[in-house]
Amino acid sequence: MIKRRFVSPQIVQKIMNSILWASGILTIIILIIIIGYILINGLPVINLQFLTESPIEAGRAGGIAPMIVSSIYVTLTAIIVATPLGVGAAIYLAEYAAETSLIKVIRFTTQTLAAIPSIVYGLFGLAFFVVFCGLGFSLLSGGLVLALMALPTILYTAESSIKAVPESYREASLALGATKWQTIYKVVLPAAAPGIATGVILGMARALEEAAAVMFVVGSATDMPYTIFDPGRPLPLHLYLLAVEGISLKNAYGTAAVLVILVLLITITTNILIEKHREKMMGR
Amino acid sequence: GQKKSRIQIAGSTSVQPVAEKLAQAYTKKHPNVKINVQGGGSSVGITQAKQGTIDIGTSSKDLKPDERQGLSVYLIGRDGIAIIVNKNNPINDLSKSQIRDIFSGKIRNWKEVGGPDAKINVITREAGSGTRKSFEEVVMKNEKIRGDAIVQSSTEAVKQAVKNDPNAIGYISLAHLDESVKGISVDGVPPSEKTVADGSYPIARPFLMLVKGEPKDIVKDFLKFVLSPEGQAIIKSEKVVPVNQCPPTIVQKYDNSKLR
Amino acid sequence: MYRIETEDLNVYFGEDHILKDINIKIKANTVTAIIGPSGCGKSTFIRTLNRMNDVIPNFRHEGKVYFDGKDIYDPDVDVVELRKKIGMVFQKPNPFPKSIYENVAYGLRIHGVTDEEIIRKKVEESLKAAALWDEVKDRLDQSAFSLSGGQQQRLCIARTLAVEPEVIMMDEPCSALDPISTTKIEDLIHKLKKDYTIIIVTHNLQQATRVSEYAAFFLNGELVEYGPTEKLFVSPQDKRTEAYITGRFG
Amino acid sequence: MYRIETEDLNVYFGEDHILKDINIKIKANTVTAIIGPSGCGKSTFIRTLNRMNDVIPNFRHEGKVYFDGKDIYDPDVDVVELRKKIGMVFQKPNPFPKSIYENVAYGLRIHGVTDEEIIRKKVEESLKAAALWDEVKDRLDQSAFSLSGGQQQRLCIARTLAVEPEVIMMDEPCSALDPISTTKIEDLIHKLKKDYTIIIVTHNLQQATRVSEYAAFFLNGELVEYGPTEKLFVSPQDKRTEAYITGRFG
Amino acid sequence: MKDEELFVKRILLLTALSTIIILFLVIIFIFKESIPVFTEYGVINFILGTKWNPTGTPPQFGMIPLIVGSLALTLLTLLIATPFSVLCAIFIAELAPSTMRKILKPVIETLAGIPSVVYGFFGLILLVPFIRTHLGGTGFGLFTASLILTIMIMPTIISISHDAIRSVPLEYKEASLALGATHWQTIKNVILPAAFPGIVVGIILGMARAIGETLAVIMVAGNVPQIPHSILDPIRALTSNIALEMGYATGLHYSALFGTAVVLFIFTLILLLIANYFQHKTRVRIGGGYL
Ligand SMILES: Nc1ncnc2c1ncn2[C@@H]1O[C@H](COP(=O)(O)OP(=O)(O)OP(=O)(O)O)[C@@H](O)[C@H]1O
Ligand SMILES: Nc1ncnc2c1ncn2[C@@H]1O[C@H](COP(=O)(O)OP(=O)(O)OP(=O)(O)O)[C@@H](O)[C@H]1O
Ligand SMILES: [Mg+2]
Ligand SMILES: [Mg+2]
Ligand SMILES: O=P([O-])([O-])[O-]
Repeated sequence: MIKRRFVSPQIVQKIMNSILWASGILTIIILIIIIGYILINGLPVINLQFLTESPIEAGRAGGIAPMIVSSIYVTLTAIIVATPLGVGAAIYLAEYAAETSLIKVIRFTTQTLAAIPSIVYGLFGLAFFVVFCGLGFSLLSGGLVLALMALPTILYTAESSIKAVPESYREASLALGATKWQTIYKVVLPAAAPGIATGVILGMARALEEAAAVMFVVGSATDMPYTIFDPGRPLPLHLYLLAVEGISLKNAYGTAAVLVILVLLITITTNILIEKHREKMMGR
Repeated sequence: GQKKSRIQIAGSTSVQPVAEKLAQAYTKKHPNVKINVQGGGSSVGITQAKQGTIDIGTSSKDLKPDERQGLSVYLIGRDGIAIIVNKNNPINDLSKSQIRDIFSGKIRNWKEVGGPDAKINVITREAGSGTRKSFEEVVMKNEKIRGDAIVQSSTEAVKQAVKNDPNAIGYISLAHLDESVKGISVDGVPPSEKTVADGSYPIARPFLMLVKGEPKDIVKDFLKFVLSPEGQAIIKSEKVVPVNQCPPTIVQKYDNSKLR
Repeated sequence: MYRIETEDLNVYFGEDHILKDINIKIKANTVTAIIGPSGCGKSTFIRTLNRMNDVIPNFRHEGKVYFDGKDIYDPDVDVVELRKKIGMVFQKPNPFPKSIYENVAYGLRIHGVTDEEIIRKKVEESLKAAALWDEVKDRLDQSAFSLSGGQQQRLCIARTLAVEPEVIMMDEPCSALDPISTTKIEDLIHKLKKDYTIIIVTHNLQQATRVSEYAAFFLNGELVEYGPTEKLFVSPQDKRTEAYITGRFG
Repeated sequence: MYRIETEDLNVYFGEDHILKDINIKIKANTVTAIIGPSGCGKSTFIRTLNRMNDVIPNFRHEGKVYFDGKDIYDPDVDVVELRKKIGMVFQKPNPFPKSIYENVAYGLRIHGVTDEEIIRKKVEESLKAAALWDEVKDRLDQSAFSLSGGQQQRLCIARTLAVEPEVIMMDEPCSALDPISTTKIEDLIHKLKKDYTIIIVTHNLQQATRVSEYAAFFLNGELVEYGPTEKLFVSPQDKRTEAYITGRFG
Repeated sequence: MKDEELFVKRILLLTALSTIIILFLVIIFIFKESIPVFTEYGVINFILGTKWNPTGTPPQFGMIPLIVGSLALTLLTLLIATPFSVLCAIFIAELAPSTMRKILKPVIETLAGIPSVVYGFFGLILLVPFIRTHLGGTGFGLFTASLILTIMIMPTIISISHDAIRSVPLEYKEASLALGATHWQTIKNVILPAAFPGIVVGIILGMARAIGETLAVIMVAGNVPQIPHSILDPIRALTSNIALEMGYATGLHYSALFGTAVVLFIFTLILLLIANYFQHKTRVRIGGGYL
């Protein structure tokens, strides 16, 4: 075959190789610099006191214990509400629904829910949970808003991991005389568990990082909340207020670092758990 | 003796730090009482107080007559609004009309007011902010703030912007003024608690607490504490002018006297 | 009476006519081999016998399929019961991602057995019947995926045996296995023959002659020839059968 | 000189020793059949010959592989050139998700041909050589996925022919095909023999006897026997070869 | 047994329907609060008005500057983020050594989970002064906000594109390599086209995040409700508008902010429809089978 080009593909290959390496490394460096910057400025602020004390003078001094507790409350509420809904819907979509128009509607609805800006959820939470349902400014209202936001993520991830379970598992189960639900419950869901867990984690991460949606619904009390009916101030909102209201830049860095570390911890532990589970299931 | 009870406070974010300090001091004396202080904004304070979903609403701006209906309104202090420029800006003093012209866009270069030849970057607050409202009422009169002024959502954001930009000008709550920026004199009067208190510094606004109907029990007790010398001392420590230093003509407009 | 009998069975996937007028009669306690080139409908045929094709959205059938004289496509037939009676082993070993023990116990659990002692006994018994017990008895807790392909296939057979079916259908059970595993599974079929009715799909004609008493040759969805294995291989009645068994295609 | 020659070739995937001391010499313009049971290393072997295994992360080899006398694993060998010369057809038809035309044109385009007229001619020529032209000439713009399995496999062959390789390796090209498609591809191999060196992996022993002049029998990663096809099938030297070709396993 | 199966199915259907119920509630409650601005101020005046001045006399509630602001911000962000993200995804999926990939994947996922406020904070402290001194203007504006959003959405796009690229069947890659294509040719001609629908999903999700981001944008965009003339001009996004003024708004202004949410909702809906159409089209174009 005759070559009809001035620059040989091999040369192009070399050039593209360099471009890809360069852009890959550059992107990664930029992203890591940001984390590094936050951690370098924030880590020195973090100590036991910072983590276990309540803020003094709206956060000018003292710690962020109530914010950590608030974050835990709203995130857990969100996950506890969103997971059964999301996984249930995912099972329905993946296992029961033929491609009917209902499914198309649900699919589009899910997409829409995923795309709605968090601030709109915030307004909805204010009008619906806080006022209409009478839940008031509380961590419960915040958690419910976050549940709505986490729902599409959990649903989508769970659905695709359920669909990824090999058909052969289902057939094996059915061929042994299992009913459809037994098959789903005992074979499909365990096999899809790592994927579903990833979805739940992603949903959790989304709930943990959200400030705008809870801004108008949790009240931003700095007191230690005792129940989810109390108002509170999750970490991201605290960070926003600290940074923007200029209460304390130093504590803002500390709060940001705590958030970054929390996200890191969640990602790493879940990765390890999922790997463990996979090992147990697959024997590798 | 007393059984455990709770007061819910919500509203203006400017009042929030002060209210939190007051709450802390109060609960130290009354361990059975728990006070939640939340933000949300002045209008949240107004509407929630009206609905009775919270015990006390806070506001950093005066209420319109219709907003005030059914509410008891207490002045807890007055906060000045400082005009700030970058520390490297040689300007120290502007007249009210110069400030008005700068913010309306008639003056666009620092050299027109005796500064270096540089464009003026105007920084303002969002519509509805108590700070902005007071600033507009006192300084702008009927003029409008130029449409391309940078809008920052909080006092600190304005301060940050001015601190970093040699050509910027903005306005912030006096309580937040520190050495990172320069608070200039207005018509020759420097911004301070003293000048706000004696009325010589012209730009200020009220900090209010609102209660539906008449306050009762611990709510009433708390409000009394706020207006007591002890409470007022806390307010003063936050660089807000306490009520007893405010001109009586202003205090008269509110329901403070009815609390006794 | 025959154990399994089809009457003018036609199968369609949507528009595609996959099986055409299949008439076959299978006696109890015999081994029947299904042979034919790839895509001729072997898998589809056996999957029709335990209504496994029901899970395929556009599957449609005409004609009758009798199991012990009863049409399995009658509305009042309990599919779950049917599949319990007609066990199936797939071409690719498909153990569940569970331990070896749980794989075999699975069928018992879903059918409501809760007594762990009974389950333990049955698991051991099934693994012994599938000639796998000695190789796995010390590692029942390990993942089924830690087994070799041949062991996995025998595990799948054990899993099927555990629910005590009456018929066992195997879809090319040895096609992915090494010679030794293949021999083990063929031995197993010989052993199982006296208790079960066995239908085995295979592309290995020698295997068909080794294990089966009856053979059915499918081509393009048609049952070309069906009869005693020896007769079919030694004196095929149809030209196409002859062409196939002499290796002219496939 | 031999076209392809291996010297003590050993292949490892991580810890697994997949191919053991393979010595083979393949003459130009011959058809060599590689036979052996599943998993014995047939695919791994031919993928070593065009360095396709390079894409597998933990692949490692020892020994030499000569192509026209030059070791293809030498650092200065241009892998891209090598693969152009040694074409490959895979077991499962794997057309690109493009039109029929673009599938065949693909190789030309990546090798710098831009003249659409030349490409059009070459596409036609290759499709004709692969005995597919008549069936697709009116629908060249359609997706390659609209073809049947056999047609897709011939499309893959046409795609390989289009870049004018010197050697064509086929990995069980007919295993998923019906009798008619199989016949077509076998005819094609007969036709291609005079211009190309062909290596074909097959599990169909009859097919091996029909198309090949040389045959190599692999078992467990070893090359058990290698020689003229007729000799290997009629009088195998090794017991294992005999067991395999008489269908005792596999 | 049959009853239980049916029961389970019903319950599952109910959970599936919950998404529809939620969407309805969101729509009803957002629309309900916004009715006054539409009836009293007028739909046309509201949506096509070019001035947003809620405290003026008379107050003006024109959406156009905000719509333009959001649109410009989203487009500019995508313009910067997409090429970098896709290149980075290709790098991680195809070129990075496997140990590097194993480290990078969780790092990128962590970055995707970093609260947007942290990014905004970073932008406020470092990026704004940097832009002012090197590019001029006030530092607050469209470009700065785009950069922050870019950094924010890149992990999302990278992570999803990476998965899409990795899930392209190895067979395609091998087929191309076997024909003597270089690695880059294979990526460009086979892998990217096959991964394209997946990459589009990543871009859509990134875009949704960019449109929806509120606080990070407030911190750096300058928040001027104006139609920008250069990329250094300050702008105000629809989301920012709500968060900025919600705290103070009453009466018609309050309703206008819910109206802003309605516009934002419709805005996202339109983009979603466009994206769906686009994705569907590319799917069909690519081949017989859905990839
Ligand atoms: N789910 C399905 N939908 C549509 N057509 C199908 C489906 N499953 C199989 N077919 C088609 O039915 C025909 C018969 O397939 P079947 O799997 O029964 O063949 P087979 O004889 O088992 O082949 P093999 O030896 O390759 O397993 C084939 O043409 C196949 O393409
Ligand atoms: N990527 C890989 N990593 C590790 N082991 C592999 C890999 N690919 C193949 N193997 C192993 O190498 C051995 C030989 O595989 P190969 O695919 O070459 O067999 P084969 O003879 O082509 O089989 P078949 O007839 O089933 O295609 C098998 O044991 C297989 O499990
Ligand atoms: Mg089959
Ligand atoms: Mg192979
Ligand atoms: O009410 P302000 O936040 O503007 O002081």
